[in-house]
Amino acid sequence: MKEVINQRIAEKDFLAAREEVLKGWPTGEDVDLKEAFKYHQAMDEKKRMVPVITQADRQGKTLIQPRAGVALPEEHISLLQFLLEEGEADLLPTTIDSYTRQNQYREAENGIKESREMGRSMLNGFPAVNHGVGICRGVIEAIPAPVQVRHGTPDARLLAEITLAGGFTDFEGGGLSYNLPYAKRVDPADTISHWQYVDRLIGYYQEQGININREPFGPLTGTLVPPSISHSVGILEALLAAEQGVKYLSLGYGQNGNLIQDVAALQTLRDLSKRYLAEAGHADVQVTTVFHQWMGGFPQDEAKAYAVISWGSAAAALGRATKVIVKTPHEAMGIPTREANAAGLKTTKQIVNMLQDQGIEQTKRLDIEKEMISKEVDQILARVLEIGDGDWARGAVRAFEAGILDIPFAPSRYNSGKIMPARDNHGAVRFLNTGKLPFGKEVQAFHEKKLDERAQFEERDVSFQMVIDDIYAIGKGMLIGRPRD
Amino acid sequence: MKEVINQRIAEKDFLAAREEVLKGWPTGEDVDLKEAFKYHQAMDEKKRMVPVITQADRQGKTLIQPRAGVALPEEHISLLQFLLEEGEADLLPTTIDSYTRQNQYREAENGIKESREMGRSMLNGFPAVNHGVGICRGVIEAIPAPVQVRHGTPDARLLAEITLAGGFTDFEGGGLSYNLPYAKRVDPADTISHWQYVDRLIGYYQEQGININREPFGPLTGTLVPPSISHSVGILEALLAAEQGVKYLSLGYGQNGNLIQDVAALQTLRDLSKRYLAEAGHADVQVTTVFHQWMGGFPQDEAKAYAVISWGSAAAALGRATKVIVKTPHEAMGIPTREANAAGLKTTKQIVNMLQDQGIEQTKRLDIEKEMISKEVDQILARVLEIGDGDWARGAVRAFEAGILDIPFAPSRYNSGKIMPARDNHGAVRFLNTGKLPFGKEVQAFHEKKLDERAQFEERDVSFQMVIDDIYAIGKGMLIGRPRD
Amino acid sequence: MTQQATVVLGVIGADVHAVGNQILAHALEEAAIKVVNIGVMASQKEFIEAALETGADAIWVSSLYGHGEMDCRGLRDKAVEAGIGDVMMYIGGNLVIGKQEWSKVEDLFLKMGFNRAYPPGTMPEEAISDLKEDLALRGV
Amino acid sequence: MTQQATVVLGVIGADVHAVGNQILAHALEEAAIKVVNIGVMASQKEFIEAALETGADAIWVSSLYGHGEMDCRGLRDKAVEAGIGDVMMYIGGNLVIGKQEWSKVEDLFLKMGFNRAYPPGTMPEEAISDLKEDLALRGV
Ligand code: B12
Ligand code: B12
Repeated sequence: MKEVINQRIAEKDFLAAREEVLKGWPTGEDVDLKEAFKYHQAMDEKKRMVPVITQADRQGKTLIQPRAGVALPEEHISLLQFLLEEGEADLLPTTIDSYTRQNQYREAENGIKESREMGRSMLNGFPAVNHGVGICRGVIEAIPAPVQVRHGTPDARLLAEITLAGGFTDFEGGGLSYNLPYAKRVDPADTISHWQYVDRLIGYYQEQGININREPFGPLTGTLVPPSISHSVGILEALLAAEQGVKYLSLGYGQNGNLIQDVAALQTLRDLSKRYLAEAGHADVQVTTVFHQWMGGFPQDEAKAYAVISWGSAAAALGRATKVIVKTPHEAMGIPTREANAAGLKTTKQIVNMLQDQGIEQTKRLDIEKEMISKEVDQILARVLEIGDGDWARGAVRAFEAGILDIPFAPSRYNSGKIMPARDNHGAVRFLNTGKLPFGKEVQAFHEKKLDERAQFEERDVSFQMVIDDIYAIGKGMLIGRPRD
Repeated sequence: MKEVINQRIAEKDFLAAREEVLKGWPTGEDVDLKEAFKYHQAMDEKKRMVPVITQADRQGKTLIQPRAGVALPEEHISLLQFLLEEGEADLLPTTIDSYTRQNQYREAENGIKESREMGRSMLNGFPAVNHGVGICRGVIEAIPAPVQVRHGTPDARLLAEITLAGGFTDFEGGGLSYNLPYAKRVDPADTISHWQYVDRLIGYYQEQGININREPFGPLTGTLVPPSISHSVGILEALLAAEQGVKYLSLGYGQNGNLIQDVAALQTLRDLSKRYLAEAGHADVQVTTVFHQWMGGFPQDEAKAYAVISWGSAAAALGRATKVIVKTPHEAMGIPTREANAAGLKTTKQIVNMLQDQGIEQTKRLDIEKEMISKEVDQILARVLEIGDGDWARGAVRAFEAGILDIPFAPSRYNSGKIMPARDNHGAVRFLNTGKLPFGKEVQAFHEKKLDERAQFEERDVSFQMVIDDIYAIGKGMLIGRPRD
Repeated sequence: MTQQATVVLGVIGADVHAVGNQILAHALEEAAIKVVNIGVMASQKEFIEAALETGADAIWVSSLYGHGEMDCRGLRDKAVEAGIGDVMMYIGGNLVIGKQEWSKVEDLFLKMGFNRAYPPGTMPEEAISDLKEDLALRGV
Repeated sequence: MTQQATVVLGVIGADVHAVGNQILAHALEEAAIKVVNIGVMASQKEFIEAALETGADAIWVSSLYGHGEMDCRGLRDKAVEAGIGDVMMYIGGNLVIGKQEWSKVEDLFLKMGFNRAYPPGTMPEEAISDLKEDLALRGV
């Protein structure tokens, strides 16, 4: 594997690579870029992600978006229609199945067949590659709102080709965020390079005046991820995407549950990413924010799940996220029925509507949180750039190798897995173990103090048991995993 | 009708009145105070309201309590058990039916019969008077948690006699809060006097060392009640109760929906009532607080109802209410099934648990809200005392007559009905019309400015249409009733 | 409508829910209908007397608190006895105790002699337009 | 238990849910059981090979992402082929797509050859105590 660097892919290399990529599955043949440009140019603005979220962002509104995808096109369309009408969704997704995410198109094909036979979806998402450009367009044409591709695919080149040509106007993922939490043996150097392709493809559309939105996957493993970790990853992916010509970015963050920390995270995500983009010469890139309702283990009980959904919606609205990704009351059990999915949306809509005119004040505790997040991100990213000899891509790869960047609970072998998060006495997520993160003394001391506070309150030592208790806590009706009495 | 004054009922007058009261329905005969004292003295502390809420208040915890009551004792007990076990309620209620509330014991008797015949509760609550002391004790003995009487009864003397002798340890209501929103033609002078009796009865228990908690009904009509109105009523009832020897008070407030206003209301309710009680020589009275989840029209959709329930729970927890009274996803439809009731509780429990360690900062906006509420209450209560020639009871009666105290949407002929509330541009409830409330210029100007701000934003005039829109708003998925586009 | 219609409006029984009543009164007036609002806690007798006195075209009964079933029995008979047996009678609110299937609840109240029944959450405009239609059929 | 039991632990198929796997590993170790954790994205072959190599008493399969039904078919046969047909096999997680009646799901997986199946939300302690029981019966 040749080393990746953060540099725009040369046109001829890109075109050569495209030829290979499109051979990945027979449906690749149908991708005709010129025709796709025309298709996009003729699309209604209301179906395009960029104008819709840009307007929301200007108005300070928080839009709502579900996750949803089933194997068969007719059913997928009817599902999305239902979520739009009954669920009052503002934006729609097409969640891709796990086989497609692993480029296992043959298994996906089986899944389609079995689904037809069994009369229910045997895939956990929509196999867009197998369906191809035409069927994707069928989805887009049936839905009078913007539709985004959501997945978790380390190598999403073919998926991007097909779905963009298919009329989708937003694409989730990134070379880090769709690798480390979603793969076991895939080299980040490879995924960065594959995602440079995806970003270049979007840059290519962009050069035709076709605005496609790009969204790095903020929540990573969804489980007690400290904001500075996901921010660092998000900002790195933003920088890499911008370099390939992407102009519209939505950066994401997964709720942790402490309101002040969550609002601080949303505000710093916006500010920091804009600063880093500007410093890298991309001041013209638009940044919006995405808030994910709690991404870790959910309560089994539906009434309790509604509470978790509501509290996530409240944090999203008070933190002025541009959009919020919605969970459902079935979260702990399985892929939701359409009714459960619509229910999660309606709960979210009600909260977002009730809170949109309230706002939150810039308080001292909020300032402190923001300052700490910013310091941590700056310390991490400074080391990333340094170790990358001034190159963000090279730096990212080496940083994971060295544990300078490290994602809690990530399954990837390329992740150090040395850091350990735990909640402090107010429920904010802190570092119980900072591993090899390049934090200064002040940051270290801050986290230690916060966890000592909790340990004292709980009359037990700071230990891995706290982490386990915290992992279970929300699922068991709490925020902080206090020792059971 | 002789004039009421705020003075402890003389023992012999009280005992004479008791004889009459107990004749109100045959079950009155079974009330034997001495025996009741012994019964209470032998009760488990865990079943008594005062120790349980006192401990919660000290720990800064918010307890949860449902509304619930059905016609037949067996079913009522099994309902409460279910809400305790499945719903995780901390405190339990016994909600009394509407016939009993109107002292229509004959209709209640019919309701009991019909309920037995039809196999479902034909009453909207538990007819405690008809059931009598023995059956009440059956309820108390079956439930291992404190149980409160909740009703809406202008003349609750017999109800209090029977339920207290029946082992209940908390009694809701008051001469104003259970009259103006709950009656049409009942003179507040009468209800104050009837509630002085109830309070004296509780004082009587208190003198035996039996702590009974008393809770004025905070939310009044439940519909856009400005905090200073409900606070003034609550403080007046607290003063009247304390005069009769009540030592434990929980003062209530119904959520309005704007977080800052709601937290400010909870904090001022505690501070102001303590101040007024102390000034009246009752510094030894304990005050805890009760937060009612939104008491006005609810959304029909259950998913949306969960959102309203959650947001109420969040405000209760962040405002450190001692307890929160819980709504259910069936609220807009009818009396909830036990499952729906438990669901509302579980949603509330999850939120309260997740927020209890978070707290809220004392910000500038919060300070302003608190200052305004305090000023308004002080201005109202100063006039009440003045017009009452120094007597709170006389003042209260005359204040309602003169519109110095006025409850929005109240059905009572003794209420002026001149004031009109509406939400400001952030959703806080303001006065669109202050009627005859004795507000100074600063207060008047504050409310005008707030509503002008909204009017400007909505590009329409401040008018009654705003009030109508606001009444419907939460039911229709919003907080503020914006003009429809 | 050729002449101004008159509606007697009230909340029946021991029911004190006043907010909807106030809004209904306002909405009827806005629709140029004369409203005789007898308010909350109105007895069957009060409804009938008010209708008699004002020669009302319709009686609008609200019941929110759950005792509607018991409170409304016999209202139509009382109207017949009073010689206004053909007065239009609508009912709305939370008519029975608990969340029940609407079609059954509607049936129950239609059988009791109401001309129309409305489920929770009905907007006034809907019923007003029904009323105008019903009265137009009668030539009011 | 007389000797230390060994469990092969892994998440089957293209499934990357790693959190539960890490907690299970920890809990088994705490219970003095030897854990061979093959981690996420483990194929049937990897499970069988690991069990063969380590002489494992049991295989604990997790499937969270919904493709469990397709991913697990034939696992018992592979064990039989490999000569370890009687190895204890447990499965847990979110086994099928969507919220389905547990008894049916359990049936499905028991028929597939698993000795025990666990619904979402199972605490490790519960399965560990079952395992100890099952192995004790076998004299392990
Ligand atoms: C965190 C999470 C993620 C993270 C995972 C990060 C990582 N790499 O670990 C991310 C965001 C990456 C993710 C991705 C996806 N996820 Co996911 N995820 C979750 C979530 C919210 C929590 C899982 C978790 O960590 N729980 C905490 C741990 C401690 O519990 P656990 O995993 O359940 O394990 C415990 C028990 O189940 C039991 N147990 C487990 N296995 C076994 C085995 C045995 C033998 C025994 C005895 C016990 C046992 O013991 C464990 C410890 O207590 C669940 C929903 C939920 N539970 O709330 C969805 C969920 C599992 N995910 C789901 C899906 C569909 C996906 C995606 C396909 C699509 C998507 N929505 O993005 C991808 C899949 C990618 C892939 N190829 O696998 C679905 C599965 C649907 C179904 N089965 O019908 C779920 C249920 C959510 C939902 N309702 O839609 N997910
Ligand atoms: C506010 C309220 C109160 C306030 C009322 C203050 C007041 N004096 O007005 C207070 C707190 C005092 C109260 C007390 C009680 N309430 Co209450 N209350 C409510 C609540 C939350 C809102 C009612 C409201 O104002 N809605 C807004 C207005 C605009 O809507 P509306 O009243 O529904 O009226 C509209 C439509 O229904 C329709 N409509 C109504 N009547 C008619 C008639 C016709 C002909 C037509 C065409 C249309 C129509 O048009 C109206 C205008 O749009 C409802 C639940 C809900 N809806 O969310 C419960 C509710 C009505 N209350 C209920 C109950 C049980 C009570 C109590 C018995 C006990 C208690 N829980 O405390 C007492 C009853 C006292 C009594 N004797 O009546 C129950 C009734 C249960 C049932 N039917 O199964 C409800 C449904 C709550 C519940 N789910 O338990 N309540």
